[in-house]
Amino acid sequence: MTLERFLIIGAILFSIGLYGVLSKKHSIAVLMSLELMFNGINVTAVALSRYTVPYLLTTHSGEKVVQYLLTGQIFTIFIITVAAAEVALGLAIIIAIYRTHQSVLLTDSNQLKN
Amino acid sequence: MYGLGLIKGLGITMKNLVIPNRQFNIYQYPNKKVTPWDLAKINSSKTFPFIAKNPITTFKSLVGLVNVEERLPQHPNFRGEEFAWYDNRCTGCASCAKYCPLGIIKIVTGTSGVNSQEGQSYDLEVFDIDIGRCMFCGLCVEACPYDALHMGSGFEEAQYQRSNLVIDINKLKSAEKKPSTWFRPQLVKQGHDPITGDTADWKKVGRHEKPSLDDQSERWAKR
Amino acid sequence: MISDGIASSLAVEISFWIISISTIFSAIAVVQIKDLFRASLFLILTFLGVAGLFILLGAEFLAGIQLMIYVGAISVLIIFAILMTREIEISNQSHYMRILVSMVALGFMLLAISLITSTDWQLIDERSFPQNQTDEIINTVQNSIPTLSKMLLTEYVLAFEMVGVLLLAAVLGALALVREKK
Amino acid sequence: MTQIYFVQLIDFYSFYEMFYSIFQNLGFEKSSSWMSYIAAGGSLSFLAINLLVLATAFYTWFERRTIARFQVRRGPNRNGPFGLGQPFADVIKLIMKEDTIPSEADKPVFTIAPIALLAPTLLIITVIPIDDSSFLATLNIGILFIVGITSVNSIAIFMAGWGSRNKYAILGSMRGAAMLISYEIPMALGITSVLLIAGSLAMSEIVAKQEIWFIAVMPMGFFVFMASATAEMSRTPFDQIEAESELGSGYNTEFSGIKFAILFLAEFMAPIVTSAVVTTLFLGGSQGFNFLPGQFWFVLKMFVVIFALLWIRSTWPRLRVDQIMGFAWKILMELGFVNIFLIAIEVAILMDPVTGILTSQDMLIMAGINWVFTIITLVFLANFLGKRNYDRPDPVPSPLANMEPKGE
Amino acid sequence: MTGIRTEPVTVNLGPQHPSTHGVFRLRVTFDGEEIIDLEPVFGYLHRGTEKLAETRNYTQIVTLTDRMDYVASMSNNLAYVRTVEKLSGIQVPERAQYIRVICAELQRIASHLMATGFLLNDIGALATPLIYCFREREKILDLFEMLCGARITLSYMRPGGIFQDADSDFWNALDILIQELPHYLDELEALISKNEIVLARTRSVGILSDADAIDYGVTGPILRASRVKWDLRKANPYEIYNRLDFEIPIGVEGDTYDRFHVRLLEMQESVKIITQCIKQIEKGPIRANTPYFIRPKPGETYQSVEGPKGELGFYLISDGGVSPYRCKVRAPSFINLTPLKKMMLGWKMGDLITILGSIDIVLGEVDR
Amino acid sequence: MTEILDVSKIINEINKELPNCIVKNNDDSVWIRPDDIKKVCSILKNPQGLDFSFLTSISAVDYIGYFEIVYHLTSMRNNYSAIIKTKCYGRKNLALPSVIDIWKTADLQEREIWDLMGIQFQGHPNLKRILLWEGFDGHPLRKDYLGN
Amino acid sequence: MLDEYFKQYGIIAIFAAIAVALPTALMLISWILSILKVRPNNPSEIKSSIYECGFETITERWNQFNFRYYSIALLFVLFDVEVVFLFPWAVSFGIMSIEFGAFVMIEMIIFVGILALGWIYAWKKGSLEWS
Repeated sequence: MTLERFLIIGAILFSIGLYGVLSKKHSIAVLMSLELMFNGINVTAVALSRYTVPYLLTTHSGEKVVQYLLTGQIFTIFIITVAAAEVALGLAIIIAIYRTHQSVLLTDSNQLKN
Repeated sequence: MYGLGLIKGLGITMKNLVIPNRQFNIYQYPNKKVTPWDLAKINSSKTFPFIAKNPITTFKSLVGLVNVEERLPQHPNFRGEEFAWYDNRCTGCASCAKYCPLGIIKIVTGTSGVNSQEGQSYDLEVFDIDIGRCMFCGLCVEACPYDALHMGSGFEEAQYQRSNLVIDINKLKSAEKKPSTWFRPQLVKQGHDPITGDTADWKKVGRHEKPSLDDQSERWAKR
Repeated sequence: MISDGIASSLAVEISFWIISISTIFSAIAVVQIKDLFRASLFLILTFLGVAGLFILLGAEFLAGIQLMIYVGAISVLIIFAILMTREIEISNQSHYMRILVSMVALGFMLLAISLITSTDWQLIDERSFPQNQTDEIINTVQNSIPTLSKMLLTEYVLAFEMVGVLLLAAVLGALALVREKK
Repeated sequence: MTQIYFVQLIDFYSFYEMFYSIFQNLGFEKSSSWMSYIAAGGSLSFLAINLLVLATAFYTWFERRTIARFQVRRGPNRNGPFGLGQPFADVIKLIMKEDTIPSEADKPVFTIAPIALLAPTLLIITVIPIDDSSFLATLNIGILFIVGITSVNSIAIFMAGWGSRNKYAILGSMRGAAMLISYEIPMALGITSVLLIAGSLAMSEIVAKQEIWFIAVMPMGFFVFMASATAEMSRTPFDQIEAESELGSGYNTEFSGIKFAILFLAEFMAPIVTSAVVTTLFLGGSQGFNFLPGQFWFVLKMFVVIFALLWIRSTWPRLRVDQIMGFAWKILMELGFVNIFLIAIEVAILMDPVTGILTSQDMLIMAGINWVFTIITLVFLANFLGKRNYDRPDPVPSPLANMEPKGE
Repeated sequence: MTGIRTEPVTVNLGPQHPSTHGVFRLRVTFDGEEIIDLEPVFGYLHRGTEKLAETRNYTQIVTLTDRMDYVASMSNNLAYVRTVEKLSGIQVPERAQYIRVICAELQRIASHLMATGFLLNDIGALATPLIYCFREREKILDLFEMLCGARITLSYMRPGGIFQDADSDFWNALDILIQELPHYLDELEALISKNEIVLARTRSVGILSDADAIDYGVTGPILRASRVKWDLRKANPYEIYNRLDFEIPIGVEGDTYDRFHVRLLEMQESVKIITQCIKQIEKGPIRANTPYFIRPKPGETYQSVEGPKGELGFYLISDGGVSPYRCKVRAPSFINLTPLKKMMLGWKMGDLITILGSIDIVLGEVDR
Repeated sequence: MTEILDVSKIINEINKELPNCIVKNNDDSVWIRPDDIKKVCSILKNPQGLDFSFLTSISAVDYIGYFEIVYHLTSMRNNYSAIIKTKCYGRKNLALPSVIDIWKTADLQEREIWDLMGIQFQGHPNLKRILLWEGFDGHPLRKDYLGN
Repeated sequence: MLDEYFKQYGIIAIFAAIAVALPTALMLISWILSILKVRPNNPSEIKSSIYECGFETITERWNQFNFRYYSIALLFVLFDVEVVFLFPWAVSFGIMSIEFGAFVMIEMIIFVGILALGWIYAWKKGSLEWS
């Protein structure tokens, strides 16, 4: 039960982010929604590593067990850093597009089609 | 060595914090908080007996609850408001009104009908000075041929309405005469100091005579 | 045990609900509010809520990182970008496929929730641990930072260095993109 | 020990026990545990916040008096003895003042901004150990918590500036946000050098490891941390957020009444909180001589730090915004990194390979090396920068003017 | 690096702004922090001094000149009465000339102290140097009070001399001041002009080259900071300046630092001048025998003195009546504002304030 | 001592290049035809010639019948000064060439003269009212200005 | 086992709640005082206009601002992430260097070196210059 509710929160955050990503016109809003998705995944990862049994748990020594328990956290650290890189680059691209097209709306920037 | 300037600066501010004679001359107008030592000095008794006698006052003054009045120090030359005007000297010649750059002195004279043989044929009916527009340049005082008008020494004449700032003849007559020594060498000679509350009647004020060169060298010209 | 710690305390329970509800509400606000600046403020609130969830999950170091990077850096970056581009108040709009997309998102959410609830999770309890080491493990989990750093610097050292490279690439690219050619 | 009395006064558990017994007597046998927990935590927090606010009120008085004295003035001296009633008079005045909100302002953001600025500043105090035990909470990630919480400040300043829709305010808050984020890095670097020796993020551990105060062990770390902390609370010489001569009043231009009071409170609480952090990290926390309790030493050290800040504030002018940024990114960053790796090498060499303990003797050796390093670096840097920026030739009269007549 | 093209924003600095030194208004256009355009707006303190002067007689105009540069009324008085004396051919007694020079130099010190203090205040030194400067300035104002009963608007000089001799109080206080002042000035210099932050803020900021300075017609410390060695006290000695020995300090490149450093050095020179005057002064009359209503012959004259802000000139035209036909003031603060744009473009907002501070304007004189 | 340059030298210098532009002269000042003022000024500023690099002030005087514009010039290198004058007749639509191209210091001073005396300077890039506000009626330093 | 842990964070949560509640309460008090007519509340058009030295605002609003702020923020993100890795490294540096020797040190030097490249790039390209 305790695990499930964290996972549900993660799923809800992810879906809200998904909705934002798919429906927003403003590209910065899309990026913000993307951050919501990242956060949902982070919550899920930490909760899973916290509550579920690593498959080798019983056969390893204590230190290893702890490491398995913290694997989700490690992954989350990397996700957060990657998210930082993603936001930096994404926003830079948005600004670069804005500079040439004077618009941040995704619906307006369709020169990639051609 | 660069960077020392910053540290030197710190040193200078610290010097100003610590050394007492760097203190700015701040006068806590209109009253100041006093320490027991000052209180003893004011009551002209020795410090320790005073403290022993008045422990409550001492404590109060230690926590800063005792105030004494403090005037701003002024030079007797200070040309302030509240003109000192002597009606027995004034002939109503209106030199002052003529000299005033702003024309704020209003003088109306009429025949007095008395003592016409003795020259007092004029009677001052109106003598208004609109202090609200006055800039205290003192040209009227400089102009007065009979030393009837003097600058005052006060500066606390704030009013709620502009119309109250006009000094009329009755106010001028009834006001306490504390003339400034500005442009009145004879008052300087007497050692008159309006700040300490010296008043001067019209006889005491004397006449403004241009000092001779010897006088100047004695009194003013130090070198 | 670990799970007991959370389950046992009513206060923790209450705070969980407060945190999760406020998180989800602010997440909804992020996608619903018109003013983009306010939306970004709600995004920050979501980040703070997620940090609270991390604390509930015993990952305090992650909560600190969440504060530092998400709240401190990424949101500042987003706000800067919002203020650099125009159309702040009007443009957090959805396009015409909004309803369809919301159906998709809702469907995904329901699917995920049904999957989550239907799965039989094998949860950690006392029996999972080697008997003799229970206390030690618990202690290490409580103070996880040395272990985390050890893992970062040994097992995940390649990832660790690659993150550096990734970040460098991202920032170099971003700087190059934003610069104006003369 | 004399400390016991104080410890009991502010310790969480004594509060807890007190409330526990009260609730037990009242008949809440089952739930008295968590009720007394909340009651104890709440009352202690309330006490702490009010103490902090009171301390800030006192601090504003202290700052005004001290700076006035530096400036050969007198400072507030009318309200109450020594003017001590001044802060209360100010507060009452500000509450009674009209609270105007600009019509164009983003009202919710404008209203929340003061809260968002005050709350993080207050929160920092929770993890600071005033005595051996923490005042409120002992976190494993103590210092990380502080670094994370302070980063909320830049958002709050943004909210204040953006919410008021005033050009000066937005300019001030943009500068402020840029400056705050710039100086967060050197501050973290300064903290990292402490962590290398302390080996823990918990504040009480850091205090416990200071057999020799870290200011003596790593003067460079102290310098870096202090400079960036000064910038973080935006005091001279880094006070770009307000910059009253340039921006009117910076981000709080439009605030009035109680909102201004809260902003003001947050702004003046920052030195107190920062000095507490500095005391914990570098000045040995509550360490001191035994004849007085640790809290006394802690507060004394805080006073010393605050006084130093005031001294600097009353002496030095303000740097320009690009110079401030340059200082953070070009000088403090380098110094911070060099300092970190130097200390890391020292730690690796000096640390006992078996026990992993640094004795105070080791720390003395480190202190020696670091002082020499710090002085040499700073002198070199000052001369290098000075030669480049401040050296200039003697004046040469322009040929375009000649006061002696040339003759016809 | 130009960066992304951003919208310039136009900001009003003043008239209600803490650091525009009065009711002066600047419409500044910023790109980020950088100034890309600016326009000064004048006239919030315009009182029509020149028009008023046409309806006052020659003595009464002295009181109007006080109100122009109200931190340096002595210099204004001196410039005006010199012009009237020249116009009507009055010979001034020597003692009066010495006292006038002493007053003018004291006033120069007072004005420069204020300028320096406010510049530091603009840089952000939290008023500490300002208050140290004011502490010294107060002593000078006390001297003026002894001399003529007023502290700011003095009206001390009259065509033909001064109206009242200085008495012994004044000389004693002046002696003490002259002994103390160099020490305080040294301290001031150590506090501010050696401070690295001040150097970083002011060096090479707002440079005005020597050719530009002359072209833009700036005078006073700003001109001298731009390496132009031009001081009317030496170039066109009036009163008794040719009997005195003093230096004309100049700057290195004409930046903000030079402008306030020249002022600091000039204060030292002024102290020297006063010391020499005290030594040389002799007893004698203080006012030529002039009528109150002066009626100069029809004609015109332009006379100028080196005021604290620059060349302060009066151009008087007489039609033989009791008041001038035309009284034109060459106000240094006003003309020194001409190169504002030249000095400020491309600098940051913080520099704008310091450059404006280093020009040392007084709005009473700018708007007249 | 700043000397007033002998008027004959100025006349010679001007006549070398622009004869017939001098209307009259007296002991210390030279009257120039208003149309030629700009050319004369550039001659006087010439560094090889008289080198009047410094324009001390521009004043305008209302003589009811005509306006007189007075240029006080100083040569900083040679330490002498000169006065150049010009006359503008009429009361309306007065115009003079601006000397802002020659001395930049003319900027604010010419604006002030336009504001208070109502003499337009042709070629001035920013000839607006300076001390009074836009839309002020009249030019108050004129002798016939009566206020409201 | 996590009781102690949650107690600590519980206090912080309570503290945070009170820290938010206190300024809110102050604002509420002020608002109530305005209802009770103890403090004035007479907004007018002039009073609620935006301060711009006594003038109407000239340009409408600050729409975009300078790129330099953004480049600073970009670099900040870079180094903030670095700090995140620096902290755990510093905390366990002593223990780890006993175990692994210079390896720990070198790792971090490489990491910092990689990020320093970005810093140097920004410096060389003038992103730190602001002019």
